[in-house]
Amino acid sequence: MNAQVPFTAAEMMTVAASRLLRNGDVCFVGIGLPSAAANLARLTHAPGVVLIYESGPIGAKPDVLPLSIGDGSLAETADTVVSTSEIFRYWLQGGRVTVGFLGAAQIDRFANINTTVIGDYAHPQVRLPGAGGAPEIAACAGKVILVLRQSARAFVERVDFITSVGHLDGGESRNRLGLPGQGPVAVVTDLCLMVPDAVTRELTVTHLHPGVGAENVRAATGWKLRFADAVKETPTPTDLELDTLRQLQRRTALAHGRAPEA
Amino acid sequence: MNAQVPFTAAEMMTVAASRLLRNGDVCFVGIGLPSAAANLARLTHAPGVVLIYESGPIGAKPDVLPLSIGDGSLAETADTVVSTSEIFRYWLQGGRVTVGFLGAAQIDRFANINTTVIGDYAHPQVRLPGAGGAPEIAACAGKVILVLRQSARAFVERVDFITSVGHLDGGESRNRLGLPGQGPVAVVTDLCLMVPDAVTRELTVTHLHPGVGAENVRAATGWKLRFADAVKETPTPTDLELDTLRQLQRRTALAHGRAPEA
Amino acid sequence: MAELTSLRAAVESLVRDGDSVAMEGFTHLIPFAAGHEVIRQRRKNLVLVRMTPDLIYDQMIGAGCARKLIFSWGGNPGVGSLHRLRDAVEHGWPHPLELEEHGHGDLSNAYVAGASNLPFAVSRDYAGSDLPHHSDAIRFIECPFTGERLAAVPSVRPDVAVIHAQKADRKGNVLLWGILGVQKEAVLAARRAIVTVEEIVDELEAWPNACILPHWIVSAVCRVPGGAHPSYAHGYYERDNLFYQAWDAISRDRESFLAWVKRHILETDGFEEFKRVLQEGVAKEVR
Amino acid sequence: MAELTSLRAAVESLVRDGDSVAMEGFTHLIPFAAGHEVIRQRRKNLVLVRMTPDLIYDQMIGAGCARKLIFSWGGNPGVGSLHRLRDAVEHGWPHPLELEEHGHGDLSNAYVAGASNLPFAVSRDYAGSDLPHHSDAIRFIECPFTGERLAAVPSVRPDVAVIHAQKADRKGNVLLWGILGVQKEAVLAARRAIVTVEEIVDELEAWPNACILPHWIVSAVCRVPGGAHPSYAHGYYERDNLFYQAWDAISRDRESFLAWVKRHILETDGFEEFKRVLQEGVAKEVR
Repeated sequence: MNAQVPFTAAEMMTVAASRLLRNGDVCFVGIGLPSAAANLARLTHAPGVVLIYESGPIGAKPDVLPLSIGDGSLAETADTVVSTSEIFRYWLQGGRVTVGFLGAAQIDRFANINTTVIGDYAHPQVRLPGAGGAPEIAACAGKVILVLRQSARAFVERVDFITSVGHLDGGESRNRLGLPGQGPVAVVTDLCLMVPDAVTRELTVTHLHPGVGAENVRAATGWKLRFADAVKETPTPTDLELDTLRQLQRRTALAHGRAPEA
Repeated sequence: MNAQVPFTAAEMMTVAASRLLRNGDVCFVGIGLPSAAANLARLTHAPGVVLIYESGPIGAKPDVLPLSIGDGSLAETADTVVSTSEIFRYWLQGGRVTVGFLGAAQIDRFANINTTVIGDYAHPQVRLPGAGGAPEIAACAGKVILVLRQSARAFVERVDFITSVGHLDGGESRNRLGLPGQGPVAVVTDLCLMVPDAVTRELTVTHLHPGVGAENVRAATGWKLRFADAVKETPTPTDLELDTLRQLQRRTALAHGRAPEA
Repeated sequence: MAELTSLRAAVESLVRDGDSVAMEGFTHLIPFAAGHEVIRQRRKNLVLVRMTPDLIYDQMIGAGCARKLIFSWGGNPGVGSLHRLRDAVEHGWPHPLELEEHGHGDLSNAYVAGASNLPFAVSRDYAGSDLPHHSDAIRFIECPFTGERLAAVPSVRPDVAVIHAQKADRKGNVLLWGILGVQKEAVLAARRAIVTVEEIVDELEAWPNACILPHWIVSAVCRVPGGAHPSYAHGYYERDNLFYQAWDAISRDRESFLAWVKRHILETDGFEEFKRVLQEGVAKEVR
Repeated sequence: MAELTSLRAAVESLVRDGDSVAMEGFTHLIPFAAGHEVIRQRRKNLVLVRMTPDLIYDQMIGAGCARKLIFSWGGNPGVGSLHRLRDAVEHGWPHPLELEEHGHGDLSNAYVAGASNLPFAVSRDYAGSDLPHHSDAIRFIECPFTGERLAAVPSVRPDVAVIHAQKADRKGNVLLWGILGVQKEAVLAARRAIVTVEEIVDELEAWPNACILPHWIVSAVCRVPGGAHPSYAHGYYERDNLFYQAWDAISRDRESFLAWVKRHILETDGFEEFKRVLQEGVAKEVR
């Protein structure tokens, strides 16, 4: 049953992202929004989803959202904890991860990701935190789902720096790189859901979240955005989704003294 | 105090080999004779020697000699047990092993080791067990000590097959290979102790075991063997050495239903 | 996803003629019951991979299951030769056996590379050794930073890995401890994996950072108590050193080997009956 | 051989100006006390290596200890930027900081290669990424068997590794558990290693296959209870998330940062006094 109560755009984003995970997925989880969405999926329709965090926990089932990628709650609830080098070599590069769930500071029309610098690399306007595990996730996870807030600053024609490759220059260009993973299959924002076009690999809006118009999305995008022929409305969050998400965030706020992002 | 009781040539060999280990050594131990000698050292003059077995135990302190390289007694008495791949990569190749203690089926005048085939590789007269960990030990251990029974069949002019390199063709030839370890520094047999000549790297007898004459050693060697200018007699086993070795072998026979080699 | 099933069913569906099969266990936890089942189901043309072939592959080679062996040390530990392996190599009986041989470090690295989805592994081995001269599976490369010459080996990516472990839970999560060998790497390097276990429990009760294989990387989990005999299972039973010694005589000639395989494996319907027949034989000897 | 000593003595003798230093710990067990001691002893021109620089390197960079940073993710986890790191990169304060950056998988691989005494590591990273265009530390090689193009990274071989762990015994054998990060690899890759621990015990009472660093690969073991604060030590204390948040304001401008470093590190004689001063500050705020 869909929710009668109001929900925020951030909640819609997290719920929409969580729906993209399947029960059998093995998900390599980035911190923040991806972690909230992945845990929401685990607590609702995908109880069997396996969550892997880059710090080493495999099969983490945290009761509250971690504030950092190596929180104790991840280790305590995991099936096992291995070294960080093993996580990257055996589990991610080894081809055991079906979905990589990532955030980004900047993405472009081919879903390339920038988390390195705004401006010139040698003389950056803003020095961002850097790659983290994203280049390896982008290369090796079976597929990649991106989740981030939409704005014209974040959604740019061409990223200043490709930290982690998406569909590169579109078309067959990613395939030619010979990477094991198929790359981004969806970008979920607080406004809409986009997927790469089957041929050009350009991001294309397929779903608008309830109450969002195409013009809102265009205004929050730094390129001339494509829309699918028949754009649908994202189903509103169900009571179960919304309740579960809010309880998760309440528990998290209680445990950490504050709510994490999303 | 040296032993008044009679001792066997095998006992002399094991005792002589054990004396080459120092208290601070980290020893990568082959099964059989090397394991007996290394554990004798640990139980006598070198209580702090660290024994590493290729199956994964680090700091093994077995009360009885293992029959195989992965006996439970090794795991139970070790400081920790790691995977076999870790043993070879982090501990041996990583440069943490000061001494590799090896046996051999055949060795030659430059202490190259054959454990692969007697005869031609494609059509062997005898198919031997193969390399095991010896090529890596020969390459990467700080130094190598060989212990094996002496016979003209085992000590040949040139091995049929170099499984694990010693001093190759002598002189600077091993150095030119760029291997991390310095290679064999001693060969201990039931007759004598040999070390490579400082310049030619040819094996040279420096000590004859008590009661052994140069002619005995020559007869048990397949090449014209060199002797040091002043060949010494190996000190006979002390009471402590002999008692400790015999008790170790008694305990081993009791535990395994039979005594292992040496 | 791990299916909890019988060993017979697991081998029937997961081990196919012509497969490359890695049955691992370094002295400890050798999956003998599974090896017997492969013989019992008369699999052929297998490429057998294993660091230390041991009795398990001596039996499979003698029984005619293998066309190729990738290995690093093939002996009867603490006893002597593997006579069936030698007979296959030296005399082509029951048929010729192709060998690809490595050192332990090198082959364990090849499993690590396989588990890491890399095509090759790098090591400081083999300079000065004759092994590279007789193998296309050892080559040399240059470090792109220092120019150093290093050995390379192709990764091992078996069709099936088979291991024995101490425990699984009802979902099929597997826990092993003690001497771990390269079992985890073998499972992760393989397309399919069979795990036989001593027992299936409600809760693994594992300690921190324990060696656990999650159920979703394992194809089948089969309860086979004693399934590592005559090797051992840490915490369950000891190595049967006497059997290792007895194997020397059993395997030394073709007739006694064939008689043993017939009576103990081909004419038994599974590992339980194997254990009973073995026990009867021991009782007879004692009498 | 591990010497049981004070942290002050360990840093005095083992960390030298110009050294490459890897202080590791992935969220968990970050060796903050040791980082403070390096600042207190005013080490200069260090090459700092760390996957996730975190507050510990923000403090050391702001305090002027570093000339270069090798890293893969430099943020305040769950909070935002590392302001001192950004100020060094964007404005050269207190002096310019050279960056060598990687992805996590790549840099963890570089530690593995270092621990394995290999000059480089191989991975399937970076095709399509701009990172290789701005770094001489990422190159591409060909597999000698398949011809595939793979990324290579030079190994990390620090002069000193510094980690925090839960326990050591009196010989200096170290036990750690929970999230292990790359600490073991960092210690094995380094020439020297300092380990601070929560407690020193008679017996480690470790479980099978536990992560243990034998005393003979460690240079110094120092008992520093709480030495990972504000990160956490599994089984001992929780992460101080409030401090991570508070750091954002403290570090945002140079003056407040310098005042904090002066009061908490330079004017304290060790980690015990640091903790006391920190506690007083917290008490004052609450009042």
